Amino acid sequence: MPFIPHTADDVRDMLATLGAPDIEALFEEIPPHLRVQELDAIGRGLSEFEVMQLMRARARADGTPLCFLGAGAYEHHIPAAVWSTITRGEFYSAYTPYQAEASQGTLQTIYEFQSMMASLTGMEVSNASLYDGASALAEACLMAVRANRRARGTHIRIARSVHPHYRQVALTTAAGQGLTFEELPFDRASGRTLLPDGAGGTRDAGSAHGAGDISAVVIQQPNFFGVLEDVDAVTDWAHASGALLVAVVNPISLGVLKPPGEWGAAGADIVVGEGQPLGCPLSSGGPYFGFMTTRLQHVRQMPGRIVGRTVDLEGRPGFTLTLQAREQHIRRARATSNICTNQGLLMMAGTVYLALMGAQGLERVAQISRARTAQLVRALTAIPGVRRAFSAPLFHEAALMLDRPVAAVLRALAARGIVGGLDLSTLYPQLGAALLICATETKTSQDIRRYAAALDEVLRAPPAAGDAP
Amino acid sequence: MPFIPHTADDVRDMLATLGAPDIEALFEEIPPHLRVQELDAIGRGLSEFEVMQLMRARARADGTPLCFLGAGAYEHHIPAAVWSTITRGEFYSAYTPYQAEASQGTLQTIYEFQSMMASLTGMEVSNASLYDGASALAEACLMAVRANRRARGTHIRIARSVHPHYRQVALTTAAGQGLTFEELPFDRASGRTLLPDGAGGTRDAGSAHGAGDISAVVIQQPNFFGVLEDVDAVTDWAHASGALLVAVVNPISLGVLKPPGEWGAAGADIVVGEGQPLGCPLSSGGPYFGFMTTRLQHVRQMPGRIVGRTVDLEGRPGFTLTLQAREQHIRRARATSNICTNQGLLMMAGTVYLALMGAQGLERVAQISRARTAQLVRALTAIPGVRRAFSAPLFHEAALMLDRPVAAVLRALAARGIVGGLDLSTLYPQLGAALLICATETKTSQDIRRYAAALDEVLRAPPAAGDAP
Amino acid sequence: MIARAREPLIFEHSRPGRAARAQWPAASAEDERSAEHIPPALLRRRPAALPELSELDVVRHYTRLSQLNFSIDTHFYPLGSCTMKYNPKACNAAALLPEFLARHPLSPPELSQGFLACVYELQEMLKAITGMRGVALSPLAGAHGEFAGVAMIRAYHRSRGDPTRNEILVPQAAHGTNPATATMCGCVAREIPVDADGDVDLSALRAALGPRTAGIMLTNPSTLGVFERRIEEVARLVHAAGGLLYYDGANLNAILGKVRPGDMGFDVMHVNLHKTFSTPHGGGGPGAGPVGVAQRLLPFLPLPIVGRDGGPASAEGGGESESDDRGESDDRGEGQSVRYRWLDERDLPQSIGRLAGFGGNAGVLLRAYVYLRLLGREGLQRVAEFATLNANYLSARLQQVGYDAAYPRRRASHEFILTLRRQAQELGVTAMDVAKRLLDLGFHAPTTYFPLLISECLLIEPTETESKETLDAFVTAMTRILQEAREDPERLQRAPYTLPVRRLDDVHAARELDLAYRERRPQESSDAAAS
Amino acid sequence: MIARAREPLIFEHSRPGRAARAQWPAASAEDERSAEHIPPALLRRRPAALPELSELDVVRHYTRLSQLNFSIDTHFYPLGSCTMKYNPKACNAAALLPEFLARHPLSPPELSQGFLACVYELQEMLKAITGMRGVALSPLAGAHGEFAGVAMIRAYHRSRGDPTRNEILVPQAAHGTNPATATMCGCVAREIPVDADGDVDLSALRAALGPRTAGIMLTNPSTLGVFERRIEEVARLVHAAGGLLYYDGANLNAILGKVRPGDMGFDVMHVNLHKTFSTPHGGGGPGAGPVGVAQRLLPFLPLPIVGRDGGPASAEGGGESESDDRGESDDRGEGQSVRYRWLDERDLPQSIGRLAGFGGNAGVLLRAYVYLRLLGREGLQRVAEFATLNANYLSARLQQVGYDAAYPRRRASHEFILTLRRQAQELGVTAMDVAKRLLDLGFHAPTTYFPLLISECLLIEPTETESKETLDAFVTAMTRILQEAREDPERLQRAPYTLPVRRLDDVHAARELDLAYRERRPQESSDAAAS
Ligand SMILES: Cc1ncc(COP(=O)(O)O)c(C=O)c1O
Ligand SMILES: Cc1ncc(COP(=O)(O)O)c(C=O)c1O
Repeated sequence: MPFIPHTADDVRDMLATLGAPDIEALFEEIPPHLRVQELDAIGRGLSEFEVMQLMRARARADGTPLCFLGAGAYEHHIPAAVWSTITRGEFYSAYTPYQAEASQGTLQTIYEFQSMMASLTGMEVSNASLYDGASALAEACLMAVRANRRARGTHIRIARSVHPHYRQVALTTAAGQGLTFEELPFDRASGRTLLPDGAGGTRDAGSAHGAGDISAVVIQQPNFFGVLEDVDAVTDWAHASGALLVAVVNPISLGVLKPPGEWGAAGADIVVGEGQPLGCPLSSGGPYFGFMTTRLQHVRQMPGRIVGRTVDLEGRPGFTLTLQAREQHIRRARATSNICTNQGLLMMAGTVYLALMGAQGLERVAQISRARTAQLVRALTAIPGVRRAFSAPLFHEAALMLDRPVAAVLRALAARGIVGGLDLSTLYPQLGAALLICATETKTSQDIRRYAAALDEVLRAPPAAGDAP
Repeated sequence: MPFIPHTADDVRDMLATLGAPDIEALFEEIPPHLRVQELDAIGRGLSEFEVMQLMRARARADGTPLCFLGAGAYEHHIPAAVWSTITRGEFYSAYTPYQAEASQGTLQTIYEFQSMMASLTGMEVSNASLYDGASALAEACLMAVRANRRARGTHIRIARSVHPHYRQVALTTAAGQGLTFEELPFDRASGRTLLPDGAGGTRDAGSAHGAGDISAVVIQQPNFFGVLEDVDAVTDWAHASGALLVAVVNPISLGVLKPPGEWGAAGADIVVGEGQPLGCPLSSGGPYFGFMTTRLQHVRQMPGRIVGRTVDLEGRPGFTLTLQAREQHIRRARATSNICTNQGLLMMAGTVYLALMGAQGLERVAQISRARTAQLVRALTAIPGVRRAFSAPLFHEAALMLDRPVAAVLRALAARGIVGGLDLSTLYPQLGAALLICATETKTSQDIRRYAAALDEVLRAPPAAGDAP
Repeated sequence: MIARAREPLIFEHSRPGRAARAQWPAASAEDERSAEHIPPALLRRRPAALPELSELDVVRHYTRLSQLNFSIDTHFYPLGSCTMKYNPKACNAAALLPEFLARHPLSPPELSQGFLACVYELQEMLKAITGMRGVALSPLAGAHGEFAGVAMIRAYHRSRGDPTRNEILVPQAAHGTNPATATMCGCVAREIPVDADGDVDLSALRAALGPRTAGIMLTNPSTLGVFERRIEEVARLVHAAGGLLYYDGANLNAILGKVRPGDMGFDVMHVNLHKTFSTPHGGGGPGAGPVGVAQRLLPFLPLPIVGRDGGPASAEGGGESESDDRGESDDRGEGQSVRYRWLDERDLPQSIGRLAGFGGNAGVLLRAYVYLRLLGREGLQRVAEFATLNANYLSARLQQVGYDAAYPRRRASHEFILTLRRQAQELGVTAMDVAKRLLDLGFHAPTTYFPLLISECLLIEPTETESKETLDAFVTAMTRILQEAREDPERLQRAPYTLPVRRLDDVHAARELDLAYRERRPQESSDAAAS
Repeated sequence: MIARAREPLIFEHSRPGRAARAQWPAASAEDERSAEHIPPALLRRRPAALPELSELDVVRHYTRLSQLNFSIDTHFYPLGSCTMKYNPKACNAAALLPEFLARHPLSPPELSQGFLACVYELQEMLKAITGMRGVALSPLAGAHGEFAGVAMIRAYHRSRGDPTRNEILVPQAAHGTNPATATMCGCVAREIPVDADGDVDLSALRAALGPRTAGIMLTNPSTLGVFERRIEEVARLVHAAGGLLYYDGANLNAILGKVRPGDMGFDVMHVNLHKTFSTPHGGGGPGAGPVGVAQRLLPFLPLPIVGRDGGPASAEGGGESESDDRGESDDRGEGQSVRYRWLDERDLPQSIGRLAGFGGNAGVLLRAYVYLRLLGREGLQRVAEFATLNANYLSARLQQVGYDAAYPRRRASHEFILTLRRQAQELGVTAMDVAKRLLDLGFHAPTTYFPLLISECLLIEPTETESKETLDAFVTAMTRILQEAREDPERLQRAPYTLPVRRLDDVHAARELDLAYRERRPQESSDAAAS
């Protein structure tokens, strides 16, 4: 029997020990009429070879197109040493490190991860991962409301230039607890977030909430359009409003950009983001990992596992899960979150990635990704009918305006083996025929030329009827 | 510096310890005029990403055609657990287990391998691998001459139906020591080896060597054409001639076929073969592993590493390299062979493969491979102009006769993404337009239909001028 | 087997100026020129304090660290409620195929049909296994699925103009994620006691039900390791009170192909794919917590879901034709046409919304898909059968050697509870002491102190993939421990002895918070950490 | 770090009827019908005594076994002459790309251009590095390359009508494969002494040379860890006597990009790709031992070789244009036309012939190719520089703490020799004792008792990939051992203490031969094994 080691003798002996006539007898407490009648939707079991044939064919069907899509998931080079290390059975097939003495490998790795993320974001403490960037933001909103004792309400101001999926997830997640969200618009010319008039404390025009009502302000750097926000101003405005500042950041960008801990006069209060760019493959959407760092003063409001260094019976250092009184398995209904299983293995990938790259390697990845995006923008905007959507400095994404609906253009590019970017009109209808593109260090100048040539070809064809943007 | 950990400080401190002004000073004993002047043929160092891009492109260029080629290298399903286990760093990045106490993992695995191979081949002892099947045969010939005290000469009779490359390697390898080879022809109708008239002891017609001169007889089962030899008769004839019987076998076939240890009245004396079918990918020709088993009485003539079980200081069992007095590092010029590095990792793949399959799994692989080959032969010989070359029962390869030169047919198949088999005319010109094909359990009925359809299409085209076989 | 030596922190291996330079991207001349100017105020001033290491340093460090762990690939790991079974390597191999790994989550459907076909068929198979009418795969772990489920329950009541129902009942023994989920969804968790045999106390249930009842969260078999026998009665009562039933799928391994939550009366549930359907747990994840719903909750499923255009939506799944089963019909790149696509807001306007950045933990979904195809119908049932056989056998043997089962009159499900209450009182030896001593003897410990309801408990789940010899060896170790408890209790109290560290001080960890490495650590006290 | 527990034999885990059934191929109905009849006399009667196991059994067993090993990924491994350096993981990743793994060795050239391009360029790069005119990649390890080399020397003499030259000179300190190769090729090995500083004794060499001299086998730097300073004089003498010079490439790591065997006067050589060019040693292989030859031996190269049609044969290699360096020009499937093909008998009629079943250990060749592309020209030279720096530094430090170098007046090359002669005499502590004690302290031992010439020797090769801290830690351990040798020699003599086994009895192993598992082992004596 596949994956079951029992021999006929074993079964006989075991049943004899139990005094049971057969295995079915062990299910006797289940009301018989509830027993499953048929399972026709499940086919016969396949051999490993058959399954691998099937899966190889399915994978091949999708191929490996040339991809200029970012929008929250980024293709970076992953050192071969990352996955060859973390897929070792002792990491891969271990559970959450509840038995600390038998899990020092995982625990020490988490401690190292926490240390790296704290430093990278300029904060003091990190947890051991959350599900992904989007859910990390949702948790940050809930945490901010708990942590901000000064604010009267449960109101969050969130920049519209934050990843739309992240905003949706925050909404879905925080709705039950009555959090309300209001968006900060962006400037149509620069692509940067606009602060309310009179930013600094007074009730702003058009908002139902005054300064003291706001628990948190959420800003993303670089924002969803790849544009660099004026994070210092936003942070100072948030703090002046009595709000905590929640920063959503791309960890690769922190090789170059100012860490949230240093934003404005006082720095961000909670930092979250998607860890995927750190050593995790695009992998069709997951598993990735969310990260969260904060100031020590808020650590008891933080969701997720946290590892601490401690001592053993003999006084020698060791690592263990700590501050568990925040967690569901101890605090139950009063836990900071219901999160239990998180993204341990991916967090490890991030740790090994950061260890291999170092600060300097990370800076290079960031700089070259920026350079390639600039080259891409230049190559594409040289094509008639293509121009930049926003004027502010970019990181490694850019929004472009096309002279016709983006969806058809993307289909034509897909037929040429190119994933050409994201059709922004589905998420920001007001932008019109806008296309979000991305290049990282994995896109060579030849790749960029290939894209430009294909787009040129596609746009030379006259727009289809009704295709005017 | 890639792969070099030295910081500038390290270098300075180390040079200070040495009292050397710079690293170049350490090379001062090399005559200056011998120093390398230029290395233009070596380009600049690439980043890991660049190398992987290059290699992925190269790999993609070759694709994954549908392969019906065997001829000594066979595509079998390799359980995912094989390579995920043996590529663990502790196996992968260890040296030959000279320090036994620090190498028990490798040593015990070898001992298990030896045990499995001895049982599979019906012999008593096995070594820890040789380079490949061909070189294993060469070593077996040399060993037979050493071991056969009864024979007067250094003469080997080798069936022409033994893999031609193996025969060539045996010749290249044994020529220096003055071994001579004479071929045993095969029957043009059945494909089986013909024994000399009067087989049984008298000098046979056409041979310069009498019975007592022959050190060894070499036979391959199944032979190069996939045909099953009458191994009992050959073994008995060899022994009657005072020769040792060297068996070349496909280990997968031993799931079904009689082990060489039981051939004839007394069994084979030395068994060798290519271990690749046991868990090693085709891998463009290597690394594979050769195996060799023999009777205990010949163990001191065996080349290669051998592991024995022994006891430690406290009397507990452990494993160590043994009978090293046969080997070059001890016996030097009088060693049984010059072999040192062998194919350890692949031997491990074979061990894990056999452990996963068990005797029953191996039998199934063998039977289904046979069945698929029979289906393939049926499908192809249904095409006009295609017929079987030999009448004797087959294992999982078959020789077919085409109505035109094979080379052009194979090129046409390659253009259709099919590796159609081996052009036998290059190795056996006397056979004419013969094609060697193979199917294993990895070839489904749909694969077989696809090949048949393609061949049908190719053969429908009239033969090119001068294409008559 | 586990390494004994300790390994310095990665930061302690670091040296200024060292680097794994082959990993740095190579800049072209064009790169130097091209990047846009960044306002200086936005730039990082000091590099992050990441370690500086060679590639060998990194590989050796994490390889050595790995050796400090227990794991399924090296140890029996009978961690109750966690289903630590063997995960076939083929599941990993298939999920790690380069094309799946390289696929961007927002790739156009034209370039995604192979992937989406797997995901769609997984949805269909999970429906069949759970008896649910709809499945959404995006929740990223069990608790995330719970959140989706309770959010759907709330949305359902709200959609019926019944928004005040905000009480979620949970049995006393429920996993912590259940009450925590209730809170996260803005509900109030209310605990229901269980009776002496581990079944829900029906009179207490009746008393708790009312117009505020949103629903009840149950797992069956429960975390007490027994099957809730009156599940139909529970369902009747809850439904009669206007509540819905949530099934916590963490224990699905026990009933695969034997009984279905949908048939028991549950309205909504999650499945812990990473437990039952074979994703190695990775030292803390990843997981996947798909949710399944009965008819009335279909409109509320979270986004996105894979839909199929053309053909009856639920007519297939795993039950394809023989040739598809063999992977052959797909083999030749058939069907470049778009059949599968992600459904979104426009398709499901009443959805509770999005729970994750993209479509779910695809790598885990693919593993589950492969695992299901490997098992097939019979294999599925065998999982439940042998998981149950192993648990009952191990329970019986441990009782024979002197341990007390918490529910000796009940059949065990796939797991069972021992209570060390007696030993704690008589010998001063706790469940934790037994757990730590087991580590010395080469076994991962069972779950300790959960469910809290049972004092000094060990929750033991052997899973179907462990052999009788392994179970017998575990019994031998437990027998030895019992003897040590009688003869030398201190030996247990100070265990473990043979691991890389001795017993760790959790109190010290929480008091003297040391959560991140700093080269020169300033004195920190726990006061600073109190918020 | 290493596991301490022991692991039963795989056969002891076996149970009749157990199986990893998902690995068995599924038979179709057609299969049952199709196979041809096999004559019963050819069939196996009893199944082989292979173990019967679940997949978990197998994974757990070999995972646990692996943990009993020292390895580069876990330990410093200064095994002299073996170049145990870090092998970049990218080399493995590239060599394991699915298309390379799936490629049949006899695939038609139309479907092999990507692979053949790598192999061809590797040939060209090795020519540049060695200063040789032709390279053949098929030998499967160093000793296999030696065989090819000496066979070519013999073929050369024979082709000149000088067939009686059959003496191969080897320095006393030569690796065992050198004399063994001579014998295998039907030659006679003759040892030449070295002088007090490790150089070949020129007068002895002169005396040995004569009309029977086929050639001399040398490695330079030699196995004594020093550079043969009068190599040009050696070459002049041997050539004058009509002999050829063979270079044993095992020590190439020491001189990469610094000096080339071809320029020193060698006529033929092998390269241990698995040592110098980054294939993990796999617990005993695989390797690859390409041979390089000077002009006059070109016709004799073993088969097959990759040739290129069109374009000057040696004009490229690694030195391509920038765009090819970036992997871009290949990226778009350019060049489906056949440029590269295997050369065979028809191209090289004077070849010594074939040495392996196919074209060589392709996986190792690909790793070497990738490694060379990663290093590039400067990286290559750095290998030699830092390997040499590390060896000299470690040698100096160990001499400072009280060890004796065998050649204290010489610069070390990439390795050096300590002799424990003094300690053996004064304290009764041998090189083997030091080696075993090092294992306890977490270091793999250096090579012991090779070269045999130096009594009680340790041959230490740190390699360029180890850091100064690691070398310093090794010095600390060696210092401690020296102290123990003085204070408690028995402690060393009975080491190791902390490994899975204590010191093993090699004599017992050879006397009571136990070479294969049998369920009931009959009494066997060593007599039975004597042939
Ligand atoms: C009974 C039970 N419910 C829910 C969960 C939560 O699942 P997850 O850890 O995937 O969030 C668990 C897992 O620990 C569990 O055991
Ligand atoms: C000096 C020397 N020559 C030759 C060899 C033989 O190389 P291989 O083991 O690859 O056959 C070795 C390897 O041990 C060696 O160290």
